[in-house]
Amino acid sequence: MTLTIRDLCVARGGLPVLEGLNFSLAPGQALILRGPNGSGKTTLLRTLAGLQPPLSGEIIAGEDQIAYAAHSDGLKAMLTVAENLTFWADVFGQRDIETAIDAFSLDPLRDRLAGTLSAGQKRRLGLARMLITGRPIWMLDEPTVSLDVDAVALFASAVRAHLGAGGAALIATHIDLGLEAEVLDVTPFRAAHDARLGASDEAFL
Amino acid sequence: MTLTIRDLCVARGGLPVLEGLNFSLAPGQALILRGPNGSGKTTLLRTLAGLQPPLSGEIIAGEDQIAYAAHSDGLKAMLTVAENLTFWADVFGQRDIETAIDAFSLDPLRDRLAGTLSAGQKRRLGLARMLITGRPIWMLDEPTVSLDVDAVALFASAVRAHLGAGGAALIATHIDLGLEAEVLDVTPFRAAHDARLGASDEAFL
Amino acid sequence: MSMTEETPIPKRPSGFWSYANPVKFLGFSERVLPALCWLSGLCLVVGLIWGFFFTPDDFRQGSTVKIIYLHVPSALMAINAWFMMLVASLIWIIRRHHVSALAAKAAAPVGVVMTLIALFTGAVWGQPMWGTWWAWDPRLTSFLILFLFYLGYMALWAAIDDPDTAADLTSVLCLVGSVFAVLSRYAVNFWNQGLHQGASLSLDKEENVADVFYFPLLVCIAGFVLIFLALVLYRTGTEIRLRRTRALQAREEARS
Amino acid sequence: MKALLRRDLILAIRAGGGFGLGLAFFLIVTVLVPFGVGPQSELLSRIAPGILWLGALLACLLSLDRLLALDWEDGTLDLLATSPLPLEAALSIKALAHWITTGLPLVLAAPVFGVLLSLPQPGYFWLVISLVLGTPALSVIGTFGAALTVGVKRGGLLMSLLVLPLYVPTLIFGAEVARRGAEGMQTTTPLLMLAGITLGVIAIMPFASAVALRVNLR
Amino acid sequence: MKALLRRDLILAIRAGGGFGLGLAFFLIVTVLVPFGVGPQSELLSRIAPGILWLGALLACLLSLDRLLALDWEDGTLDLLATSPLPLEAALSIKALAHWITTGLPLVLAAPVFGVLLSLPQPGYFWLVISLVLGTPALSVIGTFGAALTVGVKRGGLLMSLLVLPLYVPTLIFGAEVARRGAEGMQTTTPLLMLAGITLGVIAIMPFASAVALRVNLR
Amino acid sequence: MMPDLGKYADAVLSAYGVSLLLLVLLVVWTLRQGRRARRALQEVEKRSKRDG
Ligand code: HEM
Ligand SMILES: Nc1ncnc2c1ncn2[C@@H]1O[C@H](COP(=O)(O)OP(=O)(O)OP(=O)(O)O)[C@@H](O)[C@H]1O
Ligand SMILES: Nc1ncnc2c1ncn2[C@@H]1O[C@H](COP(=O)(O)OP(=O)(O)OP(=O)(O)O)[C@@H](O)[C@H]1O
Ligand SMILES: [Mg+2]
Ligand SMILES: [Mg+2]
Repeated sequence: MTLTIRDLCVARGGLPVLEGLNFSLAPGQALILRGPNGSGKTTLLRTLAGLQPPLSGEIIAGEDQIAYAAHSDGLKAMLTVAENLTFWADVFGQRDIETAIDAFSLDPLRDRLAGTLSAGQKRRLGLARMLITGRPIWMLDEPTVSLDVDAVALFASAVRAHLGAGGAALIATHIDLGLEAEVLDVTPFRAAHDARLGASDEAFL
Repeated sequence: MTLTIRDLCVARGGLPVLEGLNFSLAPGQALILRGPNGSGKTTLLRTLAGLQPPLSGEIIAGEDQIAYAAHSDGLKAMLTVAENLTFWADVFGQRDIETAIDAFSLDPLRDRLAGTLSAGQKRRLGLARMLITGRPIWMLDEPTVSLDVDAVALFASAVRAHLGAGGAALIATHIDLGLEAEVLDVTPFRAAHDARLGASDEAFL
Repeated sequence: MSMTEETPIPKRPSGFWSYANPVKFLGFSERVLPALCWLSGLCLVVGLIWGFFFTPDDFRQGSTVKIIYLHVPSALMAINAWFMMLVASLIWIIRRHHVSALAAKAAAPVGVVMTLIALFTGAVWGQPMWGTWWAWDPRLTSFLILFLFYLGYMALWAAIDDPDTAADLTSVLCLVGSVFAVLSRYAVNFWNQGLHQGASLSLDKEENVADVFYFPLLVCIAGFVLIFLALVLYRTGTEIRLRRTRALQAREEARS
Repeated sequence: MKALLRRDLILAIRAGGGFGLGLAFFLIVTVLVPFGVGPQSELLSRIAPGILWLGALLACLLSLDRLLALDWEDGTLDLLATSPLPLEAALSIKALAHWITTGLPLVLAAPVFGVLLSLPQPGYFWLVISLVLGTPALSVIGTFGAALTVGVKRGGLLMSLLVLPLYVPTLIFGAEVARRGAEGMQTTTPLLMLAGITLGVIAIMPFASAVALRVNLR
Repeated sequence: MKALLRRDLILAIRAGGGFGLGLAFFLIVTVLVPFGVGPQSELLSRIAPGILWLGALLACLLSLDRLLALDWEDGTLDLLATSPLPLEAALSIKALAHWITTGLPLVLAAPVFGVLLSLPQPGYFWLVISLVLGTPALSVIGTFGAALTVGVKRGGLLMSLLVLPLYVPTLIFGAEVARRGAEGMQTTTPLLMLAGITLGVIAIMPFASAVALRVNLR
Repeated sequence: MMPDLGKYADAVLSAYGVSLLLLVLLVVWTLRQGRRARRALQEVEKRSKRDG
């Protein structure tokens, strides 16, 4: 269940943005990704989630282990909070949505259409989806955007519970989450652009 | 140029969310709006910007004084950074986009299509737009979302410069901006829901 | 430990596939292009002048037979250009050689122009022969559909920024489109039996056009084939240069 | 899989009457044709089968636009691609949902619209048969077009351009069945061809769509 | 104002050939009609003026979809509404940009498509005249439809539904001019009516659109 | 010199004229594109050599 990354190089728009990444993520471990704007955190997470191929290097993880939460939450404005969660539960072959609703205190909003939620409430719903996937490795891209202090605390305790149950989490963020976790600053891994270019452009240099 | 609010009540989805608001914003002053998720900050800002009518109360401000920056930035993915700014400059009858580009160090990105920017770079571009409006009162809804530490500092100094030049700013945020400004917590003004209903429903009671 | 030590160094491609290397391709095209240009120009000039000035009128069609020297070669090339794009797309999908994807991209505008010429000369020919500019004859109709496929293919290339994504998607479109083009041909045949001429180049002597028309026609066909090749080679070179410029600029930007 | 189908149907109903709108467009095209070509009923009855098929096709096409676009914009497709559901299956389901919300109502309503265009008597049966057999192909081919253009801004029109030539064989055989039916001629051959196209397309297209979508998600 | 026009045109060109695509749709509708109704040129030439007008109308309609939707989705409309530009002016400009990118190419291409449908000789002149006079009305009315439905999910089809009835008078008079022209009859009356509709609509519609848009922004 | 085209002169001449025009346009457009690409590439290459 451990996620291992060997000598990974990831690219966006045909240009490598991060290279020489080596780390692994064991059960019970959380890793915080830091780095200035545009350093490639989102790109890295998308690559690990399997949404785009790496330029080179290896990603070793079991099948169907990773749950990914992006900037946009994939919520349907015209479905209620409960319906949104039920849908994802079905897709991931799970039954129980109550744990997730409780964890992010969504109960009062249960029957509201997702489109009428405020920014922070939407985000809470998006995070609750992670609990529902039942997958051990979470990849979270700036999860606490627009959350207030209480909601950040809820989130932190949800992550802690997940880690306690043997899960793992990789979180890209700019602010302090109040989690005791290792921090990986991606700045040193920013691709030296003259060394090599994207696989697709390389042929032309 | 002072913005004065008297006994304002704002509503969303036909339900009042904040009521009894009284404050004013003088030139050179910044006011930070705080409040938990869903307390009505976004609703208040949209009302003040004139995008929706207040339920009751008065908003006293000059014509064409307010510039508003919402969660979404109104950027065109298919225009470059410079073209996006030039467009808004033309709309607001301004000429100079260089100040804005410098203030948010967008120069290296100047000719990139906005669609290829990272989350934080997009946000910087969205904020640069405020400088271009040339309007004295800024309304900013969670401006620092996805910004890294350096960018937050850039933003803070841009706001400070704006205040120094006699502008004013109303900022809704959950995190600390490093600005020395008054804070208005909207929690005490949350509407008591049983007391009264939205204007449109009231007629049926 | 670095990547290169672990993975076996790929064998240098040799023979035909070596031209999948952009630089090598550029060198090759630079060498053959002048000859190709002269040859195609020569064939076109000789064929068209021969056809236009030195062939007799047909006893039924009068002087309109002269249109055949433009119509038939361009119609042939319109189809063959699509076929070439299909092959190039397959090569890109299977072996991922960039030159091949770019060659497909470069061929499309040439193909459209050929299709347009065929359609226009056909229409102009149709007016005296059939009394109408356009009839929904199967051959003509399937050409119109081919034209639409070309347009869609080019529009898709133009709509996508990332060159590799564009290459992948247009290749898939080209494959699927080819299948549907064949299907359409059958459907259209079923829908309307037509007015149009049968094959004139078949080896069956009975059906063949007379020799006086036949030889200049062959020269013209050769001319069209050669100019197609020349244009595609040149345009592929242009596409490669554009990609290289893009790559270099991106590197510059990234360094600064 | 069932969950995805259910969700798509609910969304189609809630989000401004998905069921009704394809139909409404069909209705309006049918209604506008007499305004365009004039009211002579003998002329109308000759072009009726063709126009009805064309209207159904355009109604299908117009509703394709948002088949994947909405899910793309709010990130659902990213999340679906990382879910246990194979993308091929997800796309087949989406095509099915599209057919249920668009194709099926069109089939049911077509006879009524036939009356508006004075379709000859024997034509009704064959019109319905041909639409039942043909519209699934339209949805599946449309899904392919949507998958090709999902990331593209202004994808709607580009998609029409890409999809319409692909619709040609289905349209020809479908309209041919309806036309021959209306004129009381043999319909077996075009009917078999139509069925063949639909089956082939249902079997193969989802794979092509999934390939295209994966490229677009990259 | 000029800035908005310029931006809209640039976007139309950059975002996948805005100029070409409305045209392509028109082409394709014209091409599909014979597949539907059969290839007899005598039949085609009778319905040609009506079908050409209908095709132009549908091409306009399809491209309306994104006239405001994109600007709505990314928040540009909110920002424009708080800018010094009056919303009425902004909407007129957007309608103008839409006409330049869609209506104008349609007018220029219509004669070529007339050939495909064997339009009778005298019809070409009147077809072009009627389209020149009529398509601006289509863009302006369409902008109103877009403003009405801008906040609505799946607005595309709903908008078609709302806009098409509004298009009926323009279509009737436009197609009538083209038809009478093709048959060599008098065209003065419908031509005057068409011109009247267009002028009236240009003068009044932007105000209605601005009202609708303001409500939707609320 | 000019062959007698009879009553079809219009048809034949316009077919030749338009086809050749289309071909020439295609060639000219191709050449211009090619030249421009070549020049742009040379510029970038010069710059990248200078910057090392
Ligand atoms: C718009 C009208 C027309 C179009 C689109 C058109 C298209 C074509 C096509 C696609 C071919 C096939 C080339 C090949 O596969 O070898 C062809 C060949 C030919 N066309 Fe046309 N055609 C048109 C009108 C005409 C007319 C009016 C005539 C003469 C009366 C004509 C005479 C021929 C001849 C003689 C051939 C050579 C047949 C062969 O070599 O296969 N075409 N045309
Ligand atoms: N098409 C493209 N061409 C060139 N560069 C691109 C393209 N698309 C993205 N980039 C660049 O890739 C880099 C990585 O972007 P990414 O979104 O991964 O950053 P990030 O670390 O998530 O930043 P943020 O904290 O702002 O979200 C950015 O510098 C971005 O500008
Ligand atoms: N259609 C609706 N019906 C009922 N309540 C609604 C509707 N739309 C919004 N609301 C509620 O109005 C309240 C105010 O929302 P608003 O977006 O202004 O909050 P906010 O302070 O900006 O929150 P955040 O910090 O999360 O952005 C929220 O509680 C929201 O759930
Ligand atoms: Mg990011
Ligand atoms: Mg808010």
